[in-house]
Amino acid sequence: MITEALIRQHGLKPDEYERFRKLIGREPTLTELGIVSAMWNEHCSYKSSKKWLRTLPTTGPCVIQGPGENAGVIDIGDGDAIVFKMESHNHPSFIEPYQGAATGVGGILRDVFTMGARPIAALNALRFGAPDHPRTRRLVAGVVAGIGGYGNSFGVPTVGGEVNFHPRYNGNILVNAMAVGLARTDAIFYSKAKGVGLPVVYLGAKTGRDGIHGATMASAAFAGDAEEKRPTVQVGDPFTEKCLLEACLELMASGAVIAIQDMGAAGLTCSAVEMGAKGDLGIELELDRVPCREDGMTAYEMMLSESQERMLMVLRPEKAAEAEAIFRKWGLDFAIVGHTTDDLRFRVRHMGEVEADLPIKELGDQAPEYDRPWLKPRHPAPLDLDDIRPPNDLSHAILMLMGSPDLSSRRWVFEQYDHVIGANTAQLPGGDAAVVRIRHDKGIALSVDVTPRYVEADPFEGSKQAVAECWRNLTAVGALPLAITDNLNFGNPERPEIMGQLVMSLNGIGEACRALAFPVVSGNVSLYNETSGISILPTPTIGGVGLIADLSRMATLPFKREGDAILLIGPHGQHLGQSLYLREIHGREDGPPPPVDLVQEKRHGDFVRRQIGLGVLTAVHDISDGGLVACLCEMALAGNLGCRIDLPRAFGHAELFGEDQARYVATCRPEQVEAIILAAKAAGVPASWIGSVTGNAVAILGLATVPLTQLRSAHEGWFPAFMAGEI
Amino acid sequence: MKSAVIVFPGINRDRDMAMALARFTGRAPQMVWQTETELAPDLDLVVLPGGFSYGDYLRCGAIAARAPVMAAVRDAARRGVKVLGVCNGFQILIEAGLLPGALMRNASLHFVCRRVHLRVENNETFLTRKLGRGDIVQAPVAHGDGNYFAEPATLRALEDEGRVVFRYVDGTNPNGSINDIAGIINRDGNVIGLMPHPENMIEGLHGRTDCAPLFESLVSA
Amino acid sequence: MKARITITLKNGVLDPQGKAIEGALHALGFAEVANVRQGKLIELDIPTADDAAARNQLKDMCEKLLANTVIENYNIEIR
Amino acid sequence: MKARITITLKNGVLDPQGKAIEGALHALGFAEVANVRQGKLIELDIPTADDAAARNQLKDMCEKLLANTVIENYNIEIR
Ligand SMILES: Nc1ncnc2c1ncn2[C@@H]1O[C@H](COP(=O)(O)OP(=O)(O)O)[C@@H](O)[C@H]1O
Ligand SMILES: [Mg+2]
Repeated sequence: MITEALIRQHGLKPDEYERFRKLIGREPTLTELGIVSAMWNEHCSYKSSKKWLRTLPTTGPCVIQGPGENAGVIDIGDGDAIVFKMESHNHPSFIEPYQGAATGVGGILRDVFTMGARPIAALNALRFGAPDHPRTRRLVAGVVAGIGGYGNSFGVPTVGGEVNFHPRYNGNILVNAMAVGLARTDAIFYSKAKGVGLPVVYLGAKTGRDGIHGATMASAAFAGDAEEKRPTVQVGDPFTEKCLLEACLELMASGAVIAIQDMGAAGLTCSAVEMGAKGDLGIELELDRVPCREDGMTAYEMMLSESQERMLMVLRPEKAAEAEAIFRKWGLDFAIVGHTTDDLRFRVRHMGEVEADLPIKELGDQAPEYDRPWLKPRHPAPLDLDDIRPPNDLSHAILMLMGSPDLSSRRWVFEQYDHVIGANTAQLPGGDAAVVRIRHDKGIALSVDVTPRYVEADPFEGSKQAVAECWRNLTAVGALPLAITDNLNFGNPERPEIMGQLVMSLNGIGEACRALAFPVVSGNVSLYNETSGISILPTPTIGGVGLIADLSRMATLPFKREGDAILLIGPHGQHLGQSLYLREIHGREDGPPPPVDLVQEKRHGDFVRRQIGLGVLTAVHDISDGGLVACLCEMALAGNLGCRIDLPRAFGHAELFGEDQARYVATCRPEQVEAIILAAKAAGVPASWIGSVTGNAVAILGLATVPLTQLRSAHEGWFPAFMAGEI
Repeated sequence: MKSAVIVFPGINRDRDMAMALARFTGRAPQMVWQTETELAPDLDLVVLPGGFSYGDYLRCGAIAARAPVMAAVRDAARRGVKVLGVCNGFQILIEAGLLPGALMRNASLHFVCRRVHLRVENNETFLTRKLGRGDIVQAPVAHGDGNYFAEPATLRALEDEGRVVFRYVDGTNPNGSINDIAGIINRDGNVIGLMPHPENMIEGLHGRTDCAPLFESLVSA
Repeated sequence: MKARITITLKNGVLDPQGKAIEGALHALGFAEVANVRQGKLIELDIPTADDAAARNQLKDMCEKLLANTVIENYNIEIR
Repeated sequence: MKARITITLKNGVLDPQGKAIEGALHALGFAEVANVRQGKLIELDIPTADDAAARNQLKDMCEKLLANTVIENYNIEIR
């Protein structure tokens, strides 16, 4: 008997339930209610965001597969394809940081190798609450250990990421994981089922009561013995996932696979429905054949279990035996649990009963879709530069900035990730973008970026900026940016002001992607990141992939040689609104974010990439958080070489710390300066000599001198001290 | 020279090692699955690569050390075939009793991936003959259980008999291992285990090539 | 006094270690072994003669640090 | 029957985990806790009614796999 309470516990709105009841013309069974609640929830159906996701540019010369599959696929030439996607595991990571983050990594790796790609790199974007919030330290420790624990054991290099702290994440941390895989363009696998009467095969780990959503609390009452049936946290098993990867790739090579879909959210339900609906086929499941880890599991539990390391496939019948042998070799379960039908029904049998019999299209690709009301965000008042006094001790301000939570070194984090496995890592964490070799001289560059304080202040400009910064980071290592994945983390879309952030953010992403020829090929939306009325900073994380044709020409950011000239490419800074300097030194988070002129961004970036290609630049770094000064400090620390910066006397803190966009710092041999500045002028790009690489301090003439030793201890010191509880 | 790389489920640096061996020996190594009970009779070198065999569950290397193929590896070692264990491979050799001591949890309790400095303590081994005694090379480590331990008697024997091959120096000991031990060799001089990953520092792409001489030593041996 | 705390995974929580150990035991010929689960054991000295007081302190330690009560149960023995 | 195997580090073998846990407990204000050691707990079912036979089998499992007798002691309980 389906009560209103039960409907509520399943997260269905009364009208949604009505719609469903009409659709099937009767009261659903509990299992059917569970199935529809899984298929029609925000996570699987994208009902609030779909309308706006459609506005994103998703095509381009390099795009093989855009949004709609487990991951996006792009062509990088020579028959090589890059398969990549980013996904969030925010809530589970807040409940149980280690397992939540670990299973997040496991899930996104599966999305990538489900398509026939061997994962070659992983990245992650993490947002935590204020450092002084009582939960933060424990969450950081658990999440970082979980990401490393899974990726290291699975055997993928974790090559990059982001970590930010802000009180607005106190009650909702963000764990966004990105995986990147390498496949052959002629051997990509899809989830669309083909052919009637073919076996549907279950592969991988056994099914337990892991992560069945809160609703089972209620349903357990039906099953009796609540304690035993309590839904449990999903635990990751990277060992099984590694075996699953090898078994899947072996199986795909054998030609047995017609369609394949990993079991992620609402495992068996989502995967089966997606395969059928996409292929315009029905699916019939025999739950008695599902390998279970626990006794007495109900149909409801099996359909909603989120046990990890599982796959569903449609196989060529004649190859079933061969397929089974491969999975046994890897110690994995293999069971034929159903078959495809031509009646477009999703039928589920268990112990002789039909537990569910539903129209598959309406569950899947024809799920409900909303056009939620939204409010255009107000533009922040411009900042009055005159009421910001420059610090009287600039050197001290620089040390404070470089040792601040958001700008300090992330070594404590990335040293817990194996970033060299694979023997192809060409640029370690700490650079503008990670670089991984594909083969010979060909490599790809990877970066994840977003500056949530910008997006909060202006969702449209801030989201343009996220895309632009990702594009800039790829450019700064010499890569040609190709495509992105995105992970949209927002609050409750039923609130018009939040929906407004989402809409404007997607407009901004779309505009930037079009202007920079940087299409979106995959992504994920995480909404309702909100606790007791306080929602997170809007955080549309952008994960970009770029191509480096000749790794011998790759650029890196450390200062290389005493005497090298330092050039500023792009205009001098003047915008302090929402800058890190304003927040860390003046304790103010206000003003508009730096505006993004996409035409200028492209012009300047293309120029820098060309110069890198010519091999005349000895170091390159883009200017972002902390402005020119932070950029110089990072280049100096990385190269263990100081610099002498000679700016016009008139310059003040806006020139030093402004976060104006489309800017880079580059170094070259002194004799090259003239030629480069001329080339820049010809290309319509501002470029100016600002100083030289020299000594063992960052010296800004007449303003500040900071010895590298002091700078290093400030920069390297914060994270370990924080984690040790000394701060 | 003819080499084989032993593969257990969960091993994940097998490809790195195969690439490195192919690069220096000029031929791809045989990849041998853990259920094999025999190795090719004419092998010069058997490598147990790094990774997380059986997920490092129970104890690192414990389950792999009891896999069928290990009887054949023991046999080869007895016949004098050179055996090299890297990281998880080192842990497996210890669990299999082919090398003494134990590898425990890093003192920091954290997995650690960074470059360390190694001093060559013994350059008369099949892995170090192309290096000088006292030479210092850099190499990456990537492990959570590299904290070498041995009871006093064993430790004394290792030190007195010059069977410590590599020692962490310049304060780069990443795991708290006793006497800064990073790698050791057996009495017969044909079985070596070490925690660092030489296969990840042999070409320009890796930033440095410090570990190329280790592979050149293998080949010349 | 000496205390001994055993920490075990809650019922139904996946135990990859136990699974792997069971597999290894089977491979070694202990074919009938079943339901292998791995847990933690923590032994420590706590300088109080008062049983009840000790028990409370230990409970506190488990809740605050030793056990991850989201997925683990703990049990305290004093001797 | 059900068996329970506890595996502990031999005296003199350093125990980084135990040390770290002790440090953390002190930091949490449990200042007097001392000699913290961490071990393993393995529980399993073994289908024999014969106590002695079971014990032998379990001893065998410990020697062959479950314990690393270079650094660990084991103890078998049957119930
Ligand atoms: N923000 C987004 N931008 C572009 N594509 C998206 C976005 N969010 C989701 N998608 C696409 O929608 C499909 C379903 O997303 P998701 O449910 O996260 O995939 P999965 O079920 O494999 O986890 C995927 O192809 C994904 O790439
Ligand atoms: Mg998926």
